[in-house]
Amino acid sequence: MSEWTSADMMNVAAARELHDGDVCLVGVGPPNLAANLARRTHAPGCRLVYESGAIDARPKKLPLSIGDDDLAATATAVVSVPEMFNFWVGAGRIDVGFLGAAQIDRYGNINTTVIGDHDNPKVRLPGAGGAPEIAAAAGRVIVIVKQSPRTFVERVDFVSSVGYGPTGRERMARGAGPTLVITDHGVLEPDPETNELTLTRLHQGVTVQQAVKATGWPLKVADDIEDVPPPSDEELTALQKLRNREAVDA
Amino acid sequence: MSEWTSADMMNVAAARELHDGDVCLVGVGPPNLAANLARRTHAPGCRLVYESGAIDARPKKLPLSIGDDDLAATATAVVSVPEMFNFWVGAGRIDVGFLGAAQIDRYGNINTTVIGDHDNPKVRLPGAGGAPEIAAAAGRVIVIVKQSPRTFVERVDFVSSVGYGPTGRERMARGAGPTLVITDHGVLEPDPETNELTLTRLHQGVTVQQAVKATGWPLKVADDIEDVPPPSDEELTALQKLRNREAVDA
Amino acid sequence: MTSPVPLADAIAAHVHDGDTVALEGFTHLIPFAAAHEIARQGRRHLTLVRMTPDLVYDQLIGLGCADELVFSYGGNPGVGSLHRLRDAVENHWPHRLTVHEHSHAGLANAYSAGAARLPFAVLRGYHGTDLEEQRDIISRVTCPFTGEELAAVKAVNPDVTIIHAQLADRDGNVMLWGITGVQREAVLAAERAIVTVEEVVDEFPERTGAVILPNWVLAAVSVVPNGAWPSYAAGYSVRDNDFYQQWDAISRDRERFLAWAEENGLAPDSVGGPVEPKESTHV
Amino acid sequence: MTSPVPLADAIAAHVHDGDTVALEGFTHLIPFAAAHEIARQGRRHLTLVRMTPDLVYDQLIGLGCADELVFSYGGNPGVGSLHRLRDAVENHWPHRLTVHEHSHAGLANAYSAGAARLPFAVLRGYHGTDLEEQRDIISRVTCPFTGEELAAVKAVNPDVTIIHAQLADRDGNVMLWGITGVQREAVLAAERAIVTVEEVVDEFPERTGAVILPNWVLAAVSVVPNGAWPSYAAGYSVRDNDFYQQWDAISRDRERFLAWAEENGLAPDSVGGPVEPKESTHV
Repeated sequence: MSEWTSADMMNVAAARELHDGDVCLVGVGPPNLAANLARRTHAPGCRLVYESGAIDARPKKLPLSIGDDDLAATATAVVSVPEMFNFWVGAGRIDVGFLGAAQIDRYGNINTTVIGDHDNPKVRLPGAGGAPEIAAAAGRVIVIVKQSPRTFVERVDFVSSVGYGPTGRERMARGAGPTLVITDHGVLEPDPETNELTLTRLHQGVTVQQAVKATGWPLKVADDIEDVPPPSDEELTALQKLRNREAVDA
Repeated sequence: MSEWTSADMMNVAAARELHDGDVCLVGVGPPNLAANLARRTHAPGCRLVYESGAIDARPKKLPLSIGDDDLAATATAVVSVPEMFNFWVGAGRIDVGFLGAAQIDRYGNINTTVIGDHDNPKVRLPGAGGAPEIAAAAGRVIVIVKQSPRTFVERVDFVSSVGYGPTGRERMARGAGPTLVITDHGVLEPDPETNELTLTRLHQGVTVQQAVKATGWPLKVADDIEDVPPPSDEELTALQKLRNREAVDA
Repeated sequence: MTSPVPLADAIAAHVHDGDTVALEGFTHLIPFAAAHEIARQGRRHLTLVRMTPDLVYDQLIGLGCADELVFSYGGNPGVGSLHRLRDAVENHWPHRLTVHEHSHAGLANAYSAGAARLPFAVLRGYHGTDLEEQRDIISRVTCPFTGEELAAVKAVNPDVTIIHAQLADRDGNVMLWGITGVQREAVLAAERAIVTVEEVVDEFPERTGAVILPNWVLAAVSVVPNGAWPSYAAGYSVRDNDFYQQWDAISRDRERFLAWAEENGLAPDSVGGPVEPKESTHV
Repeated sequence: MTSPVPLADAIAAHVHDGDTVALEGFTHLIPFAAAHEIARQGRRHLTLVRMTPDLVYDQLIGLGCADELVFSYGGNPGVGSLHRLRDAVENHWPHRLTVHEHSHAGLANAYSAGAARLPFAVLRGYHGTDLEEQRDIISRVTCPFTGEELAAVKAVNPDVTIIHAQLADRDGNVMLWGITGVQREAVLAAERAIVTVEEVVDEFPERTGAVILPNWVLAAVSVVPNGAWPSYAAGYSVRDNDFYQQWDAISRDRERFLAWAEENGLAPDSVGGPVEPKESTHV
């Protein structure tokens, strides 16, 4: 078995959640890596949609931005950004949306806007981008984010994208919401009753205690924690090729 | 001087109202003939837009429908029908809209929907088509319609496209409204004060009395009636070529 | 969806009695062959949606397939009336046809709202017209920023939309070009979509203005060369303007219309052959 | 509008102090050369509108051209922060920058409403987010047919929109293809539009997915080969990903940023030469 990092594990675990036939809205960063990994391994028939307008993109290399020419050149169709958000994202045609977060709370509400006050922020973050409507409309939302008390907070400074709302019961949207939060420690899933994010799986070598310590609220832990299978050689090889930007014929 | 009919005169008079640089929304029937005549004679630089989506169409022959391939093939751009109505017509990018009418009243309100009651009509007409929004949004609207008491009525059975409203004072729209009504008798223009359609020009060989008799309301007549110059040989030749569907290189 | 299916199978599987059905194509690419198959299979109580009913709905209405019609311009372009449509509205033959009518701008926006799965669309239109009396499909909204009052149209979401296109590829993606009308919006507004195509190719050509629909938004693709006759498919056929002219006489008289339908196998129990496009319309 | 004009003339004629200016291009075709000309001419008090401010607005903000920013995602894609944007918001350097922020869906629809000259657009979005607290640009409307509450965004109508495109023809019509983003809507929403192009051709090629803008909706066209560098123009150049990486270090430090601007002649009184794209980005 090759060596791997917690970042590798996070990307691999995210990729495994994509299946053939899934229509996946791919954002910049880890989602991009995870979605392309899925397509190179177990789910060659998953469909990558980029908010830049590329539908069924089949990038030969890992794209460095969501607007790379390779996405347009290999896509079945390229549409305008308004059409992408109105006719594709907003209309509920996306099965899986991957999102990142600068802060996330126990009900899966996400902040990517500011740390501190909106008008006089301590840290100005990039902002909402495509996330609010992906969070609302995708069939299921998978959040990929490293776990730390600074990120997993009692209360987000700003709600950029809604999960299950302030008390877990205010979600009024088309999709099922953040059904999985994949971290470098393991996987959190909303409690079926309360929607509170609950630790349900752990990566190899991580303890429940470590996950609890990496969380800024008293983390709920499932009775039966599953072990996440470590990355396979095939997964690690594909991941490495993607990171090296080696071309693959789709 | 060649011989000509009142229909020729109507088309020629309409064509003369188009100028180089005008963006003209062209509908089926006489407007199609008039706009293409203008482009073949004094206004080669007028821009023909068809509601089918063709922008700057340069048809070599007179198109038989507003969706002829020649329109798409010769256009600068072809857009979808929703885009045509939202971004081009509705946004006020049309300088001149030509409309027809089955009934028209003294304030330029137009019926193309039904004769009789809407739900149990005596005659079911084609309906509104693109006209309501052209009537509202075009910089100026030119109505081309043969004059008769059956068509020029006291009150239209149904308002398909609004002119100046029921009493001439209810227009709430972007464009200037029906600034000219061109008939086989002459030309009517709205009174600057009341917006009542007023006979201002007569075609050669037509009398005021004939125009009054062809109107279903007591027709207002301008103090100084102008004579419409008869069709020139150039105009008649171009008109004949268009009707014969002879190709012309633009 | 990947492999083309026979048109009869596509219609049988996806078009049901009582459905709301949109056949779109603005003068160009009108899916006549699919409409004829709907008639042949004897569908009843349809709500037909189409901006320009044209001959294609004149035929379906005359054959008694439709109870309701949603439209914006019901004429035979450049020729005159749609006599079967008129006979249904004016004389209730073969039965009463309930009409819901829009302007082009209104119906185009209603499809767009449907494609976005929004319940309504906003446009600058209808003001001062009697079309506004149809309160169930045309209303008003107030801009929350400026206070301006604007028209609102209820979204249209057909059970099934059918269009004709030039090409499908081996994966069942579809490409159309030329005047593409409201087809993209009509397909995306529908629960299910059927596309008839001129031919299947390995790779799509470059075509400015083309609309491409990925296979996963389509329920079925059928290969039907000249499936738009007497309308046309740019690059494949020209509009059969003669037939549009002839239709005026065929459709003006009920008996003559029925004889035409019988000859062309368009009634469920008719013995005639299928409608055959004239060869001269090929390019 | 028919003949191309020098970029400096186009900017001088159409971009004024205090204008609301949109430079659009979603990763692809970002009009950097035009932005640099705006900086060189020393425009001040601009309200900058752009979905993804990217390096192009980081530069204009750092140079003090902007008082306000309307945007939806302000990062250096795949790299990290926009340090000049952050410095302006967090530390008011070189002065305070007021931000108005949307989601991508919201700003895309705001442009679309502007292009249609509607005062607002309706979308399914924003619900439950704190973005809704910006009541002057984000509100709600109720569907008059279903009673459902939906988001409304105020239309964006820039005084001037600037884009970069691959081609103009001899008449000054413009063609762009590849990822075309929100450029069509941004141009049609504007009072005036300027387009920089890679080259002028006699006839446009066939390009699936191309957007064509007729000359009569454009105020000026300027020929600026590689005018999108370090962004790219599909078919003409590739994205200079190295420069995007290097920008992180250049922009992180005020002095280093100012030195870079001086070197590249981007301040009105600077002595450096114009920004020179690296040759390696040509294809």
